[in-house]
Amino acid sequence: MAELKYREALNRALFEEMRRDPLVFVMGEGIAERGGSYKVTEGLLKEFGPNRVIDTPIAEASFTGAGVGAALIGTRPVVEILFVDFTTLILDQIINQAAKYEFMSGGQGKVPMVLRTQGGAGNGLAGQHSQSLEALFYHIPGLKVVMPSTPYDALGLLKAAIRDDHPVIFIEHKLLYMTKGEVPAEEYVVSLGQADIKKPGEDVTVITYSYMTLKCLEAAHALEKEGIRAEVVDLRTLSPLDKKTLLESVSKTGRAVIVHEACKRGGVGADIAAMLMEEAYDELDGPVLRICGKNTTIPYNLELEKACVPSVAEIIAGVRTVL
Amino acid sequence: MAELKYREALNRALFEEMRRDPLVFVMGEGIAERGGSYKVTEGLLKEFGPNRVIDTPIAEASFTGAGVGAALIGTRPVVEILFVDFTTLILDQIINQAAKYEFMSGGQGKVPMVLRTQGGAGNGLAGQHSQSLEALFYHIPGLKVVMPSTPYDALGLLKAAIRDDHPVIFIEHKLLYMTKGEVPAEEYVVSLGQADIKKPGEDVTVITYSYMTLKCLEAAHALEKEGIRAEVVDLRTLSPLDKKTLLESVSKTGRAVIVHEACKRGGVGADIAAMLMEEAYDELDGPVLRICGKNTTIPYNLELEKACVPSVAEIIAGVRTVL
Amino acid sequence: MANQSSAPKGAATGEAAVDEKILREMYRNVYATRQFELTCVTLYRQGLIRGYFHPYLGEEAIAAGACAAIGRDDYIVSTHRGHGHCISKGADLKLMMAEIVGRATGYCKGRGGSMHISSKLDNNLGANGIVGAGIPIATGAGLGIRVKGSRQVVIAFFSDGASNNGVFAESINLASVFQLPVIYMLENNHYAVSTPVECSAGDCNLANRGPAYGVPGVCIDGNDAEEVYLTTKQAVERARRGEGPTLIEAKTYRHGGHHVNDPGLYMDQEALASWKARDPVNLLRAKINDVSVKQIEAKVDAEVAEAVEFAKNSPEPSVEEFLASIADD
Amino acid sequence: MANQSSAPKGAATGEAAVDEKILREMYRNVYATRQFELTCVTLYRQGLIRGYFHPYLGEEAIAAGACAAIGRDDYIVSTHRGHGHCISKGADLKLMMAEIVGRATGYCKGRGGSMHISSKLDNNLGANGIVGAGIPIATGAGLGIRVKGSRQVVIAFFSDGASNNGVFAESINLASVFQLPVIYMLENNHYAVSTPVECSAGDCNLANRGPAYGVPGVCIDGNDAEEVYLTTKQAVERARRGEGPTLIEAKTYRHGGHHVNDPGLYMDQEALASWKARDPVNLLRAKINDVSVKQIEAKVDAEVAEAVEFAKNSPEPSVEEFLASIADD
Ligand SMILES: Cc1ncc(C[n+]2csc(CCOP(=O)(O)OP(=O)(O)O)c2C)c(N)n1
Ligand SMILES: Cc1ncc(C[n+]2csc(CCOP(=O)(O)OP(=O)(O)O)c2C)c(N)n1
Ligand SMILES: [Mg+2]
Ligand SMILES: [Mg+2]
Repeated sequence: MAELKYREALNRALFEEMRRDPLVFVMGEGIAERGGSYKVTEGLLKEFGPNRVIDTPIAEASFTGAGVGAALIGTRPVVEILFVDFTTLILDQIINQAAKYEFMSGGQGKVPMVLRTQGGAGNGLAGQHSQSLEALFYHIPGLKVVMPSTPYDALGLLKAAIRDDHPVIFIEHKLLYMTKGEVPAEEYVVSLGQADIKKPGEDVTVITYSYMTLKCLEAAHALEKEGIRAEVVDLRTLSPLDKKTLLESVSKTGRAVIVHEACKRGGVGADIAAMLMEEAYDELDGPVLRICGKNTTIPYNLELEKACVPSVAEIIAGVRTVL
Repeated sequence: MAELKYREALNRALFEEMRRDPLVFVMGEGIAERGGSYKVTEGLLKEFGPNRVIDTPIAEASFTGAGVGAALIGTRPVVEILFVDFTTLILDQIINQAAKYEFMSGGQGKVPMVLRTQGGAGNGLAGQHSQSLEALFYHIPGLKVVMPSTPYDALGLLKAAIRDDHPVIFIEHKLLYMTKGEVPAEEYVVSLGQADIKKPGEDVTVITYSYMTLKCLEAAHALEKEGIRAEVVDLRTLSPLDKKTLLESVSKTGRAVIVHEACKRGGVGADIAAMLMEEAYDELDGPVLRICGKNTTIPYNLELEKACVPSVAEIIAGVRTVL
Repeated sequence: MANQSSAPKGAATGEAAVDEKILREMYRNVYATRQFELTCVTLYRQGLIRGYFHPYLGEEAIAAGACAAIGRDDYIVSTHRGHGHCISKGADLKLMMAEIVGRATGYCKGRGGSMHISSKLDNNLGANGIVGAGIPIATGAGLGIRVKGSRQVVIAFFSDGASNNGVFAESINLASVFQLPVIYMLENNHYAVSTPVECSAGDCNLANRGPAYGVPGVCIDGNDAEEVYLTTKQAVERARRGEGPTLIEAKTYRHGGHHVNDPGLYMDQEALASWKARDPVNLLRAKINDVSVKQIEAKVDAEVAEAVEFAKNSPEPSVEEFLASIADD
Repeated sequence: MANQSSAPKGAATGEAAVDEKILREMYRNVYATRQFELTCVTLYRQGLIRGYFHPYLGEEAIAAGACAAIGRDDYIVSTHRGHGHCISKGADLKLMMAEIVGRATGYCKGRGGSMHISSKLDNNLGANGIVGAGIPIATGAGLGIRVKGSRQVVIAFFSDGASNNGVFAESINLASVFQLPVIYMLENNHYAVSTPVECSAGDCNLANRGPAYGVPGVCIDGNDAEEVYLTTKQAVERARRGEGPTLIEAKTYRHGGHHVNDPGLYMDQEALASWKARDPVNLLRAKINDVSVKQIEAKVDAEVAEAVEFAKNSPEPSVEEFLASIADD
């Protein structure tokens, strides 16, 4: 076991997969020479050369489309979009092309592409660099959506995503890159579609993912001191959703709180809440509570920004209300 | 009262608003000379001339962005995107620009733009011309989302949308254009944000919008014969959501079914179900049921296509299960 | 400055004459496309084909000429008006027709239809319902070729309307920067639905868009299969030498409306007549001996008839199987 | 073909000398921008400015020259590197600084910050965090002008990186087709973050992209405010005559990294030095008499100092009010 930063774990995953399979290549803005804005692609250029570590012009729609084309002929592109906010520029290529090709071609072709991007608020980057847009991808059949919260998961899930034969939207969080965690020295993969119980508990299920996992754990540990045993389930993969783990947890605890940073209205939490109600109504002792980002554009001012995203205090207070 | 087709009602709304306000103009592909693929803009060129009825090249991102710019300087563009599927090309301009400008400028500027588009399955148009993507807009703060089901609503809501000072996503349905309905001869407006009870009932609330309203009414009338009195609530505006009408209806009936054509996973129905559970848990006698489109790309073959979208029979069966 | 379409000046003029075998192959493809499309019009009228069908009538020489200049192993990316590309790249007319009629035996199992037809075996990466969307996909195939280190090339087919979409400019610039083996085949049929190219392009001589991005742009007669072939061949050789992309603007004209239900009354009737007088099928037929022509036509006629029979006799896809296949979604 | 940046050949050479008043106005703006940016760097280091801050250092002459050629009633659209545009269009430095420091008194009430600064009173439609996104917005302002029937014009500022995004090509084509009164001011500072223009553009003489869309393209020295002014003036007159858009490529060079935290070590140090030797502030200062220079500088220095005080003494926006304002969302 070594301690790695989240961004180092992602970097290791890329190294390992590019060594394993010469058809894997990475492409994005400033990812080669400069190693990426968050250093996730650092060192790749030196080892793999400019044919497989490709700096692009600011032409997101087309280099993402190029990823689709490259995937269709059997290579395995890992395309980086600097901010999830900029994925608004590439949704045709993701929604109408990558997600649908296999289906519309009757299975003749596949799109084994990973779209790596990064989202979330937290550094005063304002409205166009702070969003959490996973719900846009979650709604689209044919896409997998992965949002790891720890270095361990980031490494194992990125490797799984690269090996997956379908388009995977892999969303990192800007506040996670510098967080640290234990990662085994030997190779491993974390299968897509499996939630992880980050803290077991009996009284209430707290369902979350990405950076909010850290806040939920903090809240859960605080609650533990009051004797409230919260189970924190980190989805890790949003789509396909690990219903089984969720339903098992909820049938044990009888109470569920969903926490995410994305806006509440139409967020992924709504779908999970609706699903739990449909499939575990009798198991539940009360309504599922959503603690989510405010329905607003993220403001620049740091205090305002902070007010838009669930805090540990809000999570603690929320959990208390469902007990 | 005259009977108008849905598309004629929309056309009248455009005529009336363009006559009323010389700053209103329309722009899109083939909307001038040709009058639009669904004839909604027919005749406008003749009366208002090419400065206000503008045919564009196939450059959706930019002419939508141009709509934003034109709105910022005080004109009132109505931009047409032929299929909601193609809005994937303009989401930066909608999500990062139109929706956020007023907020990010601290209220200095406004974007009084209407984006008219059209969605839904039903004519064998296959995966890229049959989607229901309202959830993508519903999730974004700063956007209003309108989806009328009748000629009356279409006319009144389009007028309200054009007069609104905020960006409005106005989504028509391809199977509605030829449907007919009563429309008063005198001018009227239907305020945004108000649901409409299309059929009152006591036993169960069926919440729906757009083309599915017709199917729900058909189902409700069939159920009526068995003595089941369903209340059909047509949302008309998805965002802002008319929670009040929904909560009132649900507290009367104690049961709710949500029906939409969009994919179930992450659809707007999830948010409404979650909201009802949060805000009317004690009023409800059981879980809210969602009857939605299948989580799949829409196939070309007509029989397969039909299987993807809720049918009247499915709605009837679904309603029975919650009673 | 008047924005007028100038006459093409082909790069290929004065080139060596084209091999008889190639001429016959191209004729097979223009004729097959013509017959296939006319048949589809009939089937559409009979209600057997649904959705959108955009005939390639009048433009057959472009696909035929371009595909004759590449091998089966090379890739193409097609458009919503894609039957001609599919046929010229070698597709089986039976599987095509079955797809277009929506049957389980079609290339896409009836899930794609005309607008999404593809044939993987021929390295046809497929048609697209989103105008322009195939252009970056083709560019990416070029990039993938570089990653794989193979000697393949890609032809991206698209029309004048698509060239106004941002993905065209982005893609040709990408291909230029990366020197990708992609041939951008701009089928300038003078219309995007009802919008004439003069009203949609600031400079409607679209080959001029190549040099702006460091890419050679050449304008040719798209109704002359031979010229298309020779020009493409040069571009292909250039691409295989690693010298990068070429933009070819092949001028042509639709022989009717935008899709099967559009009478196209807005079209310039004089221009239409003059282009029809230079029908690509006739032009090419005149270059081949009568015996070959008859042989080819007879063979194609039989193939098309067989394709129709095959499609009609093929089963509809099973709704149950379909629902089962998406159940876990 | 080597893809090399050629020397600008200004359209304005040999033009009439620029009025002294204009020179002073421009000098006020280049100097104010310089001082404002240097001050922001300091405030950033002190932690008073957060998020991204992209200094306009080295490029001041472009905004100053371009804005001197239009009136207050005319529009501009800015970029992520937008302080210079904002200042040259007439913004109040106090309200700017308050915004950049995130205070309630700022132009955007502290909600926008550096990357989203706008000043409606000056018809500055604002900066943008999405590279290229302002280009269609500017184009739309041009369209709106046509709808309103006014004689205004619009200047769209953007840089080399943005010109590779599809919205640039789409927009300039739209403006060409509609003959809109828009000046596309391409600030070619040779870099998009760390990517040199030679590596991102198939032809890095970006003015060449105009003619491909029927738009005149002219390449000028962006460090020479006079040349920028004169060229813009011609383009503005053309636009007001209804003759449509112009693309101006103003070559320049960033005086440091991409943003305040980027040391820019990847930059070509030789080129940087030679561009710095032609510092736009110095170049313009040399054209104005010393008395005026001193007056202007003293006034600006006081204004900048006042802006800092104003910002520091301004209240933070109220969290409660903010939450109340979004409560019904
Ligand atoms: C992005 C997008 N916008 C609009 C359409 C609707 N549409 C389908 S075909 C077409 C015209 C395309 O013109 P062109 O590229 O010249 O191709 P052609 O039909 O001439 O082959 C349009 C506007 C679409 N399918 N996709
Ligand atoms: C669409 C988009 N892609 C990427 C970015 C990240 N980014 C911010 S500035 C920048 C470089 C822009 O280069 P250029 O257009 O030349 O402007 P300059 O910084 O030189 O003024 C990039 C890539 C962004 N903000 N928006
Ligand atoms: Mg065309
Ligand atoms: Mg630059």
